[in-house]
Amino acid sequence: MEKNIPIGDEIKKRQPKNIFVQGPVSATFVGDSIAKHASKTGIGGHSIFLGQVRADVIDGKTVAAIDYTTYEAMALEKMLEIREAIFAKYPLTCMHVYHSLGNVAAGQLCLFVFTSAAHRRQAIDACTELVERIKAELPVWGKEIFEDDSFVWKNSSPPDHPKE
Amino acid sequence: MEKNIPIGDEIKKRQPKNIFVQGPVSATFVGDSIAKHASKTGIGGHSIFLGQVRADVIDGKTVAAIDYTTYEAMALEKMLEIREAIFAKYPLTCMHVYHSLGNVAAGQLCLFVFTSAAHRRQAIDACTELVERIKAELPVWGKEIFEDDSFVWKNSSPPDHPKE
Amino acid sequence: MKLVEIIAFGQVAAVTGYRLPITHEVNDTDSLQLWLHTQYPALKNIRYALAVNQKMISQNEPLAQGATVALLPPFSGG
Amino acid sequence: MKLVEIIAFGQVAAVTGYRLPITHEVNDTDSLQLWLHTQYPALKNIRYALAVNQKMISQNEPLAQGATVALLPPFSGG
Repeated sequence: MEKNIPIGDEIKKRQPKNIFVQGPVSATFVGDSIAKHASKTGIGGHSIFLGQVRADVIDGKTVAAIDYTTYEAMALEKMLEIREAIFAKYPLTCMHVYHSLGNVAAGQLCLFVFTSAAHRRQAIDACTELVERIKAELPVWGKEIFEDDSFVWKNSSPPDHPKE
Repeated sequence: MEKNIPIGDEIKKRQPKNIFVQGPVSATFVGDSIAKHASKTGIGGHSIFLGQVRADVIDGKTVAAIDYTTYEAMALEKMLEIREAIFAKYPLTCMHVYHSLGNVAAGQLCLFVFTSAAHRRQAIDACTELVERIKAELPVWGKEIFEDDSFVWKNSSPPDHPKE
Repeated sequence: MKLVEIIAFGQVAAVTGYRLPITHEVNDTDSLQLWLHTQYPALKNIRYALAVNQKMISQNEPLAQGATVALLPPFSGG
Repeated sequence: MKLVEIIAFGQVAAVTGYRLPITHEVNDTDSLQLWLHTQYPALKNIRYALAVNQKMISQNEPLAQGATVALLPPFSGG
């Protein structure tokens, strides 16, 4: 994962940052990301959300993986907008977001959202709001692949009613 | 940290489990804990809260570490009560809690709360409530040690008004 | 009439036989949708929204020369 | 009169000079607190709560033989 270092740190330049990684997010990468914050001694709390691919059973068939695609230019522009709004609303020290593209097997991680602040409520509230906005507003699509290679498109909130 | 494997897994025996670890919680341990959930393919979301020791400046002196003590028998009994209440309220797959005792330097982790569920809201809400109850109800005390070895007792919510 | 580019994602890309992106001359998004539904009748049966130059739209919008119109099925990331 | 054990933690342990745990013969928690405040006057100036056999109490409680009374300053874990 070392080559995929997308959205970074507390720098807030008005420029989209890549949040996408090919394949799953590894647990080791999450651990390494946490470790990097030991030098930021103004932080009192970290809040982390991890999305994991479920082996759902649909019409008797078990999901083996999800294949993710995105409209990348729009997603990164939207992510920048969300990022700026969250930084404006909460006094965060850091915010990191990583989303998988391509194949992610059941049991693997597909989303990693990580906020840090001086106090726990700020980190927790910011993380919760980030996760909701990412799910509702980022143009990303998951195709649930079954063990027999058939698939269904995963559906969640309609894009014509993004939550604000 | 391998020797300190306290509260474990989704087993819900009516018996207090140790949540305390000597010294800081390592980021590697957090990563390893996450990795262990890859085989639980009913999980769709993990929520994690990490408490980190802040290098607060108090009357011109900088906190170098916090020394944690507990009333262990009461803390573990209370933790069991909280654990059972959270499992009863939210459909969780897993819940893990680790709290440091002894010396934890600024920038190191002193609390690790980890919930997993099929859907994100369950994991997030359970984790948030767990953190609040742990902070308010566990008899644990932090002594903030300054760089010159002087100290102050860290104060938070009064124990005579625990939140329920 | 403005020349615009049309792109599609997810289930919409599948429904259109992955033949997009294409270009078409048109004045607004309503006219574009009518034309798309004659070209790809299966589009009428699935739920999708439009983004013009990466911004979601919720009603008919005039189109500028060179605009990019994206057909977006319900998001399902994370 | 019941023989109870008294233990203290955190700042309260420090204020009592770390001389607790001790035992004392007493009937209820109010009487116990009065006695403690004569023994350790500094206790009057700090905020603490009582737990009897690991349960927090919020008013005067009778004490049973062998009970453990803990003096708990405000919690500050996490």
